[in-house]
Amino acid sequence: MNFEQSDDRRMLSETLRRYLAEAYDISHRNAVAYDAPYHDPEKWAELAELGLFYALVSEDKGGMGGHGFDIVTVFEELGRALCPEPVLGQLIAASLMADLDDLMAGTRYAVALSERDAPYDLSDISTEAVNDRLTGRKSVVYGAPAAEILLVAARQGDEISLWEVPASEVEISGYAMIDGGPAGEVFFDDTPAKLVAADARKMLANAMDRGALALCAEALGAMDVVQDMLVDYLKTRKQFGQPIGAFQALQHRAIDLAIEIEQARSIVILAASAEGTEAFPKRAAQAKHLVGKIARLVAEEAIQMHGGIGITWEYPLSHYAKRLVMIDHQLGDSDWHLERLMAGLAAT
Amino acid sequence: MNFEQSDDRRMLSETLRRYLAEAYDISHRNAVAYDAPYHDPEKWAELAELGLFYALVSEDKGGMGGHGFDIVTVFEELGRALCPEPVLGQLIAASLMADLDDLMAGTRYAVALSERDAPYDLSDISTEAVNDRLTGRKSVVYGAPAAEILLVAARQGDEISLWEVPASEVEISGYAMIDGGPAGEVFFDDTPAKLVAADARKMLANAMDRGALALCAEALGAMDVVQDMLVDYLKTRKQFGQPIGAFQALQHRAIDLAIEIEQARSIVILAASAEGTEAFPKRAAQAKHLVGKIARLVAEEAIQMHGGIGITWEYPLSHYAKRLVMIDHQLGDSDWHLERLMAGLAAT
Amino acid sequence: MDLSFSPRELAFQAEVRRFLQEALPPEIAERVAHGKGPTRDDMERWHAILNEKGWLSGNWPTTHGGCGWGPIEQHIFEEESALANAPRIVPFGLKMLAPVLMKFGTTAQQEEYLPRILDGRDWWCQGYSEPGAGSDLASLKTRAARDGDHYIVNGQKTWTTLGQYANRIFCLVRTATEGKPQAGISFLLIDLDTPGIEMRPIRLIEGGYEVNEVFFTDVRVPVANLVGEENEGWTIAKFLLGHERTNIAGTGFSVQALEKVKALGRTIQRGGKPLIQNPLFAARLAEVEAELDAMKITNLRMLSKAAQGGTLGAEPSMLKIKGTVIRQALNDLARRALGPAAAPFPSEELDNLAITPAEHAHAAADYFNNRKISIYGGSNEIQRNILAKEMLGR
Amino acid sequence: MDLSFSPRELAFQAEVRRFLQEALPPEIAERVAHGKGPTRDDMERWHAILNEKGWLSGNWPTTHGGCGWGPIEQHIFEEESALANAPRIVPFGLKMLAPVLMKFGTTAQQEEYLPRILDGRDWWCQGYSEPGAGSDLASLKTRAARDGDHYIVNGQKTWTTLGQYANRIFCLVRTATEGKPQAGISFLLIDLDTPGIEMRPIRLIEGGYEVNEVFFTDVRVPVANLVGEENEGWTIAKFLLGHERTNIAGTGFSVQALEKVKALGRTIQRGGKPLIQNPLFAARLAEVEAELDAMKITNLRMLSKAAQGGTLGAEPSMLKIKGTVIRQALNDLARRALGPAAAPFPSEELDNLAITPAEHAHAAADYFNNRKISIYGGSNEIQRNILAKEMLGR
Repeated sequence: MNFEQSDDRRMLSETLRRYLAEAYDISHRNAVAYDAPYHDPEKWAELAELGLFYALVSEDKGGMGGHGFDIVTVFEELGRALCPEPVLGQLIAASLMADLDDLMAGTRYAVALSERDAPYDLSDISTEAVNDRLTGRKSVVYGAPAAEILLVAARQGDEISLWEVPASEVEISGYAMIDGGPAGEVFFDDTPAKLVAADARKMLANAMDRGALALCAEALGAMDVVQDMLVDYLKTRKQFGQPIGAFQALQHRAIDLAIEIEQARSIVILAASAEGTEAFPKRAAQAKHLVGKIARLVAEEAIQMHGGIGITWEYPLSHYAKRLVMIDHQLGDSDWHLERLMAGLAAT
Repeated sequence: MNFEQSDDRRMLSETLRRYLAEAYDISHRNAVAYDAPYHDPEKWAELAELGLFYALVSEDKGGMGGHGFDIVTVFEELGRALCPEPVLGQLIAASLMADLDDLMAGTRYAVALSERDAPYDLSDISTEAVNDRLTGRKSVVYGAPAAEILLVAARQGDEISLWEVPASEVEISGYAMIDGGPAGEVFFDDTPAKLVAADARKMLANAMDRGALALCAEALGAMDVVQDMLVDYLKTRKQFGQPIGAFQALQHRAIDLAIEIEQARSIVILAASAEGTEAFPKRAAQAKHLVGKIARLVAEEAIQMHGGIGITWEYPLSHYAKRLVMIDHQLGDSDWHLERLMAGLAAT
Repeated sequence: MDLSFSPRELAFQAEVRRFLQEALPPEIAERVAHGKGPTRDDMERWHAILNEKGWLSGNWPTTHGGCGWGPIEQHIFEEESALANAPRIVPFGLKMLAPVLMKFGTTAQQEEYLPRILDGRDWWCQGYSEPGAGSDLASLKTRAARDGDHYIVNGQKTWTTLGQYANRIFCLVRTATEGKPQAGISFLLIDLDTPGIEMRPIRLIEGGYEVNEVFFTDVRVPVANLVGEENEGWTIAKFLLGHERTNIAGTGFSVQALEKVKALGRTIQRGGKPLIQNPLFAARLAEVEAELDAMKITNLRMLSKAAQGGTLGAEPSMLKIKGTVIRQALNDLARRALGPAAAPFPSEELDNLAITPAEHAHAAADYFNNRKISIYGGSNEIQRNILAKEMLGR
Repeated sequence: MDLSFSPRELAFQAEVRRFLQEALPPEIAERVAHGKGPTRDDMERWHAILNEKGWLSGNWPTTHGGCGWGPIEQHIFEEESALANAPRIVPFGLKMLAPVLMKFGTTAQQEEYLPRILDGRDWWCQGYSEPGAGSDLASLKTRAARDGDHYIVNGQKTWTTLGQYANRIFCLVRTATEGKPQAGISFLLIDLDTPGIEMRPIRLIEGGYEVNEVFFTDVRVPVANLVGEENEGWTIAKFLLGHERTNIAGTGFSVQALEKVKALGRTIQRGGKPLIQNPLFAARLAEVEAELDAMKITNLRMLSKAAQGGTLGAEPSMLKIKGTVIRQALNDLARRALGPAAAPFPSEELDNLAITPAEHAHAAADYFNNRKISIYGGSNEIQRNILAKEMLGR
């Protein structure tokens, strides 16, 4: 039993932390996160040079990582820095394709899965592939306005298939997310596409679980920052002649948050360790469920204990809080993953 | 709009409160509640003389009450005193029969509804009526070992029918409930019975909702007592040189409880006001759902804030706490009633 | 026990409904319903319409030309207004300053300011909180030093709601530093055109602007603008904090939010079925509906007591806490129901994409913005402290 | 990162499992599983069996004849024991007094008492809390006044677990009243046969007996029974409070409780289907399972740190809080799953009625009794205070 990070991952983590802290100070972060293309292409290139995308790819595909704990290492740091770069799409794409050289070099991918009436469950999608052409609409595709290549899930006969389309050949309406970063509507109208996999259901499910793990780790990184902000605020903000951290009601609530954050950390570790095994779907669902709840609680409680300052745009907490809440809207929310767990129980 | 009790009900309430406080001081209450017949037949007779059962019956059937607020008035006082008398069976029976003279005079009724695999939902019962004879087992029938007459729900063809059987002609295994008071297993084996209603489903549903309202009011009365105990304890118990009520974390939790108790009071008022109208099933379900949750919370939090003393047999709080928790096990628990509400929403 | 309104109250309710249906411009109601308003213009138009009807001063006593509504009429008006998506009346002049002037102001002050509040010539805002004095209001530092017929005001106020539209501000200022912090506070009326005042907007979490910082540098305020006695401002502050009684629970807003969530549950499809048939969603919805239905009764119990002249103790604080928790739970449910569709940052262009039904495009923004309701006007923690003092005597 | 046990640890786990299977009397395991035990006799039998195996002293260092297990071995032993429904080792002698004697006791004390703990001649109980000194242990009042070679002890202890079976008690007593309350406390060993001691059982909420009050009236205790220095007992108390590290989360008990609830969900029929298919039940079960799976990792992280010699700060208090919350949630779920069948007061006669599966007849009693776990050993509120001090420096 050993809960230490490997040396390689610790180095990656430190490199990323140093780079991101400098590259994405909060004012630059907000400047790029809310204006088209809603991220910073120059910094994306620098991240590629740092080898970020190699960390998401296994050695047998030419990368230097790709395991659960690599995903966690990378996304925890992205979360700490509130980095708006659409790395999530890159990770999901990396789980879906055979040739990843371009991806590792920094070609931007977005994976178009969700639709208006099928936000989380691929079984419900209606985008259709007929004769190597796609028709339909994908909604709130993360990274879409920044992407060079799209991977698209579509119904073909009874199967869920996967397709590749250059972003330039599709109509994309991009916008910022409320917590910053790029997303968009993607419209297919008899659009030519290249088949990646005719029966992609299993592969997609696994890729989405890896994405869910990444989002959990991102939340964990952000929660650690919020926790530090909160502790600092409780120690320094004075009301009624005392630091507000002297008030026992706030103390106990802050402690309950700290305990929940440790729970989040543990379930992320558990899910990461299960990545690549049969247990992964259950562990990923547990992680996304639990982290979804905890992240929302941390956001709400941290704001409440900060008072007014916590809901100002200028104070960074508000942006962390938004990210923590909105992470639950990506790749299945806490209830959706709870339903997966319930189905698992009912089947026993 | 007027939230004052009528004079009649106020008098009833005061009379009952005075009588019960004297008749059921906690040591007498515990002495009778845990030893066969698990209630006090002498006091039952006195309650009958006080006219208690007339308050549960409407004027057109010879009583003096029977409305939602009468039920609430009576059961709130029973809850305050932690009275173990099986008045609930009497109330339910009163909602089911035409001739209530014996009932009002004090003949004890128990209503046998639940079965092991059908604790709350009559649709699932398996006790059967064939040729005016009953076969089956009713489980955890409240008041059974004290009853003189049983009313029994049984399946007859496609209908849920209702039957009357003298308790002396049935095998009853009685026991105390963990929170005191009588309950028992009732075994029917080709037992002769008198038909009360061939299609009793609607009538039973309404009687059970009236029972649920009564249980909510009982919980409310008990919660008010627990609240007083807690406030008193917070003011007087000293630790670290101060009354523990000086500690803000406990203050805030006590306040949150007080707010919940007001919510419970309000939903009971709402349900009582709806009794006899089309809205009653929904209001009763809301009340039993909400009160079930709140009563449990009040019990758990009051114990926790009392510390060790709260879980001793000698200190009355423990018995109130048990009653508050176990009320949720009668006539549908908070989840079962939530499911009724969910079904109502889904149907809109 | 009788939970229903009296025939007179029912008639009033019907009258309010009729008026709202006739007088409330639909485009304003739509903006409010969709979370895009009210705009400044909407607020001013609605103010004028209500003034013309004579209903702007519902809470004012008839002796001051008001309608003299009791707590129940006020509640009916506020609830119906919320349900009709009317703009909420900007309370600073009508509901806060006016009662203060009636109770503490001179006849001259009443005659000068009350008509200007009604006809909209004055838009008042509030200068209470400071960066170092939020929950602990008594520690405020903005200084008003006497200089002949004037006070010289220096300091900073914050969280001044809608200050960007206001032309006047009423402030708590420090006129003495001896004794208890509460002792040296005064209540001052300040014209925002006076030299030395700077109003800076504060952007909020969801991207909008509604509160401001106000900076005072050697601002000369006539002594005639003092309300009540010098150093007696804390009495006024307490009067005001305890004054608002009828809309604390915000039941109208919550009822409206609940109906929106229900409609959402029926509209949104998940797995080929309406979301409202999903057990987890339905459970959360049914739970909050029961909470809200209970709180409506708690609210009516308080109003009924107030209408009969009873003194209110704990009730307003309880309603503030439960009311905000319920509204926030409804905002949370709406946001979650939308799934990814709640993620886009609201904008004009987005409307054309119809990612959500139009009335829900601001669901996430509303959720984030409404974190404020458990913070402002005495945070829920402060309310719990007030209640603890009453319940535990400390 | 590697969450699995090492081959050595796995071999140990297998050995523990084998031993439990072979050595644990099935009737004892059944009584434990059904909430009817362990009885006094069960505890003594199991104590003797473990002593014969040499595993009673798992946490003792080899220098004192113990097994010298590290934190991970101890955890494995405790978790497997819980899963096998073994009686929990009575901790007062083995896990509390013994480490105290090893660290603070004289050689004579060690030689006299340690063997008697192992072979069962002494059953120790604990005299810490008093009616006026619960969470605030330092305010204890039981007085030990020096009289030549003896202390004369007067006062009252309470919450003395299993005191009814014990022949000895270790106590915190007051030997001085000057200075800070912590300063005048001493740690004293008392033979319960000494004249002047009365042990009175306290009946608990669910009807059982496990704790006691102990009254001391002029009880003469040899000065030789003092452990450590006079007036230095607080150091020992703190040592003990911080000593137990491996079973704080109680994961074994929770895992076992979870499995029981799952089995219940599969057994109980509702509407012709197993309860586990009911969405609300399944949701609550899946939620607490995720919490438990997470806490198991938190627990292992702490053990791994302890095994590597790291100092533990906040972890034990966090695990105490979360561990009790989870166990109580599982007790709550089991009770609710049973519906009315949970209502009967457990008794011998009831068993024949088979109202519930036998192993669940005590579900409600367990739920009520286990309210204690968030109260004793430093209530969850005290744990939060400890954590706040560490996190906020106050």
